[in-house]
Amino acid sequence: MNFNYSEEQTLLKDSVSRFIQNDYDYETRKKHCAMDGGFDAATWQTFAELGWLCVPFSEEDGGIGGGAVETMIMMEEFGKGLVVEPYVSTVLIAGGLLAKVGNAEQKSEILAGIIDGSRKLALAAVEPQSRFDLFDVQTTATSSAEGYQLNGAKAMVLHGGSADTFIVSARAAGDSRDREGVSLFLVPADSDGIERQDFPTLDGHRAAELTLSNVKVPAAALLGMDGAAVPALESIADEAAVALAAEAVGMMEKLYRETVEYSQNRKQFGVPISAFQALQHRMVDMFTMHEECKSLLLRAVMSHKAGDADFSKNVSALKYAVAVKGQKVAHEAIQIFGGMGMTDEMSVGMYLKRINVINTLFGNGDYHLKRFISLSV
Amino acid sequence: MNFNYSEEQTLLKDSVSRFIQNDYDYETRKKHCAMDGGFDAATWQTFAELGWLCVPFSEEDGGIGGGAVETMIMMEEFGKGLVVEPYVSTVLIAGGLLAKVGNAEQKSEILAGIIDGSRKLALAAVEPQSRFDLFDVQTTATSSAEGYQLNGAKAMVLHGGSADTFIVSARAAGDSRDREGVSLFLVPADSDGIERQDFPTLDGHRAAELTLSNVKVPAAALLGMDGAAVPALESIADEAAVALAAEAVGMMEKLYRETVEYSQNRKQFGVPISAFQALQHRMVDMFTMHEECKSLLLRAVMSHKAGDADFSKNVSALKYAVAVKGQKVAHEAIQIFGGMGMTDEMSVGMYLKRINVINTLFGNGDYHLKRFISLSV
Amino acid sequence: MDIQLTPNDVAFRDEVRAFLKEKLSDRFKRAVVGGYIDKDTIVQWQKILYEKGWIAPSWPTQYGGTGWSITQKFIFENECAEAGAPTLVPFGLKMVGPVIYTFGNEEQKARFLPDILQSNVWWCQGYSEPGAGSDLAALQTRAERDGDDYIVNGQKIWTTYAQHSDWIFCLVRTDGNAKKQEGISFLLIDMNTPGIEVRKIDSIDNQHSLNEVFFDNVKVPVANRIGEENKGWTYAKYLLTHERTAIAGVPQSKRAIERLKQIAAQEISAGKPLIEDEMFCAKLARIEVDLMALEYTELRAIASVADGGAPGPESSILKIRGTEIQQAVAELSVEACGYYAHALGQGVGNDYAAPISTKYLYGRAATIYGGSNEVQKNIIAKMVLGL
Amino acid sequence: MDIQLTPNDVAFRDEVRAFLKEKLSDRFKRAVVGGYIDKDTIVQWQKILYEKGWIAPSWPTQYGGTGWSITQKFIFENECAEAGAPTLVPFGLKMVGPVIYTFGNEEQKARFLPDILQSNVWWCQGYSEPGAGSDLAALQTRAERDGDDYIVNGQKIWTTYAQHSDWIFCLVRTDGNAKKQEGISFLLIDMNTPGIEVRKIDSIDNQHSLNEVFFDNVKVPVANRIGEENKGWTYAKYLLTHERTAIAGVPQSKRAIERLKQIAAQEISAGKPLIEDEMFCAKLARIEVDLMALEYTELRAIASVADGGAPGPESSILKIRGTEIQQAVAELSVEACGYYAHALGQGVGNDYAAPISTKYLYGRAATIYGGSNEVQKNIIAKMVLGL
Repeated sequence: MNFNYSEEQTLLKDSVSRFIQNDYDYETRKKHCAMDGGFDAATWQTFAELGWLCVPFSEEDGGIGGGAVETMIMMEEFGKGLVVEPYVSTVLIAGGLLAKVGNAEQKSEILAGIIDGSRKLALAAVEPQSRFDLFDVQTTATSSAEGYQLNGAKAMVLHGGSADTFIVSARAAGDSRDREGVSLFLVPADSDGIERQDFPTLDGHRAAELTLSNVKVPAAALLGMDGAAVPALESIADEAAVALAAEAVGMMEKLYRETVEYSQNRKQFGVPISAFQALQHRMVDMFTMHEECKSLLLRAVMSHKAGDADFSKNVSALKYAVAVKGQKVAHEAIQIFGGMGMTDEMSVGMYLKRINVINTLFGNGDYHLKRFISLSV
Repeated sequence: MNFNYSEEQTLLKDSVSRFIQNDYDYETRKKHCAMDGGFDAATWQTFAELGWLCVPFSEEDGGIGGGAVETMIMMEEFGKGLVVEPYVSTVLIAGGLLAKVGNAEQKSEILAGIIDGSRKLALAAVEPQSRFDLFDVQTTATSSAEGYQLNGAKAMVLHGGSADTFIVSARAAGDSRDREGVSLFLVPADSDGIERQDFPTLDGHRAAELTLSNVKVPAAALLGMDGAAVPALESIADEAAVALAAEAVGMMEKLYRETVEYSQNRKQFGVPISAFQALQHRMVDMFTMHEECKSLLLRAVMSHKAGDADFSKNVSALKYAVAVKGQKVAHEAIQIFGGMGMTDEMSVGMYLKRINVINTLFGNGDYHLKRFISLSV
Repeated sequence: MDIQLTPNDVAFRDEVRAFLKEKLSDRFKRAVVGGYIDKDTIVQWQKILYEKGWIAPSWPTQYGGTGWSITQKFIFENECAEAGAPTLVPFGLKMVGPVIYTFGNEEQKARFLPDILQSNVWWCQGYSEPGAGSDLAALQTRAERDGDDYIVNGQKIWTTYAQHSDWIFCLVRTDGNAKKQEGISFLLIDMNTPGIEVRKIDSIDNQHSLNEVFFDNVKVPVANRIGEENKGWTYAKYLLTHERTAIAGVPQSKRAIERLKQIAAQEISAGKPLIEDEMFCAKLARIEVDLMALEYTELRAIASVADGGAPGPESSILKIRGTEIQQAVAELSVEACGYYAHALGQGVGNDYAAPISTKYLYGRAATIYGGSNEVQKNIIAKMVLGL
Repeated sequence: MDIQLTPNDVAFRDEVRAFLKEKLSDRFKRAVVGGYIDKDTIVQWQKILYEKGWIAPSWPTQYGGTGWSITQKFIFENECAEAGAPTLVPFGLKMVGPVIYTFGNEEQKARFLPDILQSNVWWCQGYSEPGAGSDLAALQTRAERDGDDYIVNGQKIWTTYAQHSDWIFCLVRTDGNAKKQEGISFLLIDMNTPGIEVRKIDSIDNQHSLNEVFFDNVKVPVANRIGEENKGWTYAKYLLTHERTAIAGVPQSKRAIERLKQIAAQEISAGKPLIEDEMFCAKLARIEVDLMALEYTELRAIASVADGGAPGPESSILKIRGTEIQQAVAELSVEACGYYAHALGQGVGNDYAAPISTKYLYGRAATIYGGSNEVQKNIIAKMVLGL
């Protein structure tokens, strides 16, 4: 029984950590946010060159067969650096989904492009009414002689503005909240009938709203089995939730450490505010909440690795805890930073905003608490 | 707009407060608990002589027409003194119910006895399965030529062991969770077919379990309208809930004040523990929780006085807040008292136990939070 | 014990309501709901109140006050907030105005008060400095005497609306050798004086309300000093302890909860309106219960002042609980809005989400400014509990 | 990274399980569920473990230990707790025993250790005093040298099981002039010595576990002193920092949650089983999530020790969160039992309610003893966060 990283994992951690330390300070990050598409294309190429874009893919698919541990390692560091490049949306979610349900042709066509950094994909699965239920799909897929025709609206497509291809969930059969009847389609972003509105989110990332009007795709665009997409979507959602939680855990660590450091330098009433016992105990609580979320993260990662039946339950425990404790840690950090915590000069407020966004992605605290309860019966 | 007591109210408060101060210390209270019936009959007579037992009754019924304000005043002081005499069960609940729905004959027969201290009544409305739903009645009332015959089990009859008469809720018609069909009956405690088991509760009070096997009462024993008892029961439950909350608010005041005082005297590491900022802030939180519950108490009392439609909603807000904050204040008091808080030598643990009992009487925190939600729609 | 309004107060309340019904047009209400309000709109509303003679209820009548009882002032503030009127900018009307009429000389009163009442001149507050936050008396900005002027050098921070302001009232150090609270003077400074620079602070809500103000050899006539030299701390303290009825923000929180309920009725979660979700309702109800308590705590404080007494110990919790409740409502509102709470695009999602987020983020400051909640707890521990 | 047990550890776990299946009879399990266990029952269970050779896994093998790895010790404790075995009384086996074999002389080892292992002699702990709780070193009980004896005078408090004990290990002041932590010695005292009086402390759970112990000119042979005079603080500190794997109480809390779920399935609320009530389930789930975190935090600590390192910073939160979770489970259990949680009558209501209440009330002490949670936070602030 050990929680040590392997040699390769340690190298990976050091590599990402060093990059964040040396090349990704908060000012750099701000510049990336302001660039076309909301991230730095050159940095993305660096990620490709450093081999980070291939980590989660099997060797067969051109990757190194990394698992949940490797993803956790990278995401924690990305969290500390507030990385805005579309790693989660393109590599983990879209790439992960392709690897899971794509056929050989689809994989060979696209995964290589993701891995070498030349292609960006985005999953368009959320709809305005669906909130956290990925089976709640009103976009329709009508099959025809030439393939399919898609109609509907998609919401909060992460980094949808810079994607060249969407993976669109659409309903081939059934009512809008049926678990059966949903299919996935690979849709070029420049297809006729797609309108996209690209917009920034408060955390400096980007998302897009899509409307699809009679968008035509060939039969070969079908990804996975017709009408059976929900399990794959929910499976990738669980994996993405763990990755995002890892990002949040990285931020929580940074937040409690930076708060401790700030409190030791900030003087009021002639002493560093770290001397005040009430603040000390609250910083201990921040530390504790980080350790708890870190433990739940390891638990979820280990159960994924072991293929345990209770993986989803562990994911919900983790995502719920991060929602509550992550936000609490960030709130406390701002309070202890005082006025400085309210400024964009410090990154502490940006951590809060990113944690809040993460809390809405793939289910907020209440959603996961309810799912935890239903999985406990 | 003022929250000042009238001259009479101030006299009442001073009278109860002085009695608690001079004649009802914690050791005396312990002795009362150990007496027959779990309270002191002589003290009860003193209550009668001081005119306290007649306070809530109308002048017509032999009382002084006191209202929710007077009850609050007395109950807060009783709370501070941890009074075990059956004021709530006999005067407020049974007496209140009689005054509300009794006919002239029933009132004249019994209320005078309550007021002069010679009679004790207890409401037998709870059943093992009913929890907080007073309409959930399985005890049956079968009418016959001579009157009624009662069968069933009653739970947690407050001070049932010392009562000479029970007010029993029984179902004349309908299913066990129907709101219609429940009637009230005046039943002498020594009736054939009543078995009672008297037992102490953790807070030093007493309660009894009753079983009724073919208990016969005359037609004149019917209290209020046949089959229509639920509104009266729920109305008295709301009033009792406010009275018990007032008792809890009195205890919360005592708890925060005694904790402050103890912390100033208890030395550790060479200083009074009141010097530790983390404890100071927690005692401020205790003070704050008391003030909040006090405000909600005043709100409920004022809305009762005004006959507002939102009285029940105010009661639920109060009872919920007392459940959560009352217990929290008591837990914090024990923590700050340290080992001494764990002993029966200090009254702090008894306050916790009494607050916990109050939290189950007439609906716990969750029950009232749900009722608050349903009344908010 | 009686919380019924007297017939006079009822008549007064009805008068206020009728006034608001007539004058508080939808334009003002929409601006309030939309989040930050532009200066013009606020000024227009303040001028309407000025014309009615209701702009400064707390001021003594000889300076333009209304002569209302505390209950009437409370009714007025409550009705305005419940009706959704813009909040008055406090720096002139509630801060420097009272200092001027209490400690200023006749010339200062004549010169400054009318423009404050008429909203002709905007003020901002120069108290906080980078090294002096909760520990306000640690301020370093110094003013050195040079004939009939002071030469002011230093820096102020967190200066709300400095970018809109014509004047700033400042605490400055006039005696560097005196003890912390001594040696401080209270100066009124024209923002157009050479040597003043206002720099925007980028804040987490992406709005512009906070600034830094730099003073580089700024010449301020001694005639602009309030009261005596080195006595500024006394005047500032007066301000901090000055009757502040609306500190708890009860009607604002009530409105925010109403808004949240409307949003939760529109938002769909798990296929049904969010407002039908018990877990959500429980969170909302907990906040409502706290707000109901706060409302009565405030009434108790008002009543005890109306009765001629000082506010009781219960009043000390108004700021702490008021700001905590504001934050809790804002957090839950953000949660209710789902994804779109975090979207910055024009026309993306529902139009109610963006102001909700801005309010939530800016609202994090509520527990920091005006004496942080930690400092408030220290004060209660000492002054109320005697610890 | 790997949390799978090795085949050896799996085999070991199975051996423990088989042993428990055979020896842990229903009588023991019922006693554990019922609340306080009588001395006889505990002794019987401890003797079964002794006969198996498993009574003192942490002791060095030459004194009767098992030679297990930390993982094995963890597995053993976990399996015992999950199976519902009685908790061992720690005063002999986990407290004074290790002090004796580490700092005692050969004669002391030979005289005391076998009886501890065989549960022939019961020990209690004489540390706390009325004026020395969290500030243990402030103790006042003094021992004055008189030839080959010490004469002990003073008072100890919170002495668990003193009424059952044959011996007490005490910290006493042997040099009143030295600094607080110096001048303290570690004495073993026969409870039958004249001058010792044990007085029951009535505690809030209505059970008898706590006592005061008074020493009135109690004669204690110098031969009963552990180690050097005035070095007692060192030995006591060793005890406090001695490896304590089960401090988080994870399996106990797991069992308490299972019990709570059974109760909630039986209790009827609003006409249906309480376990179907979402508000109740949400409270329960929040605790379960915290416990899942705690379980992994403990595994991380164990793994880092097993790996040859020291426990990481995460281990510092085990006591705080462990006790908080225990209390939270107990509070919710009391709530689940409804009225009957508070009934003291024999045969009144369900039989599960009374032990639940006792556990809840006695459990309030968990955050007070063993270094109060406030002291733990001070330690983390200083030692882990460097504040």
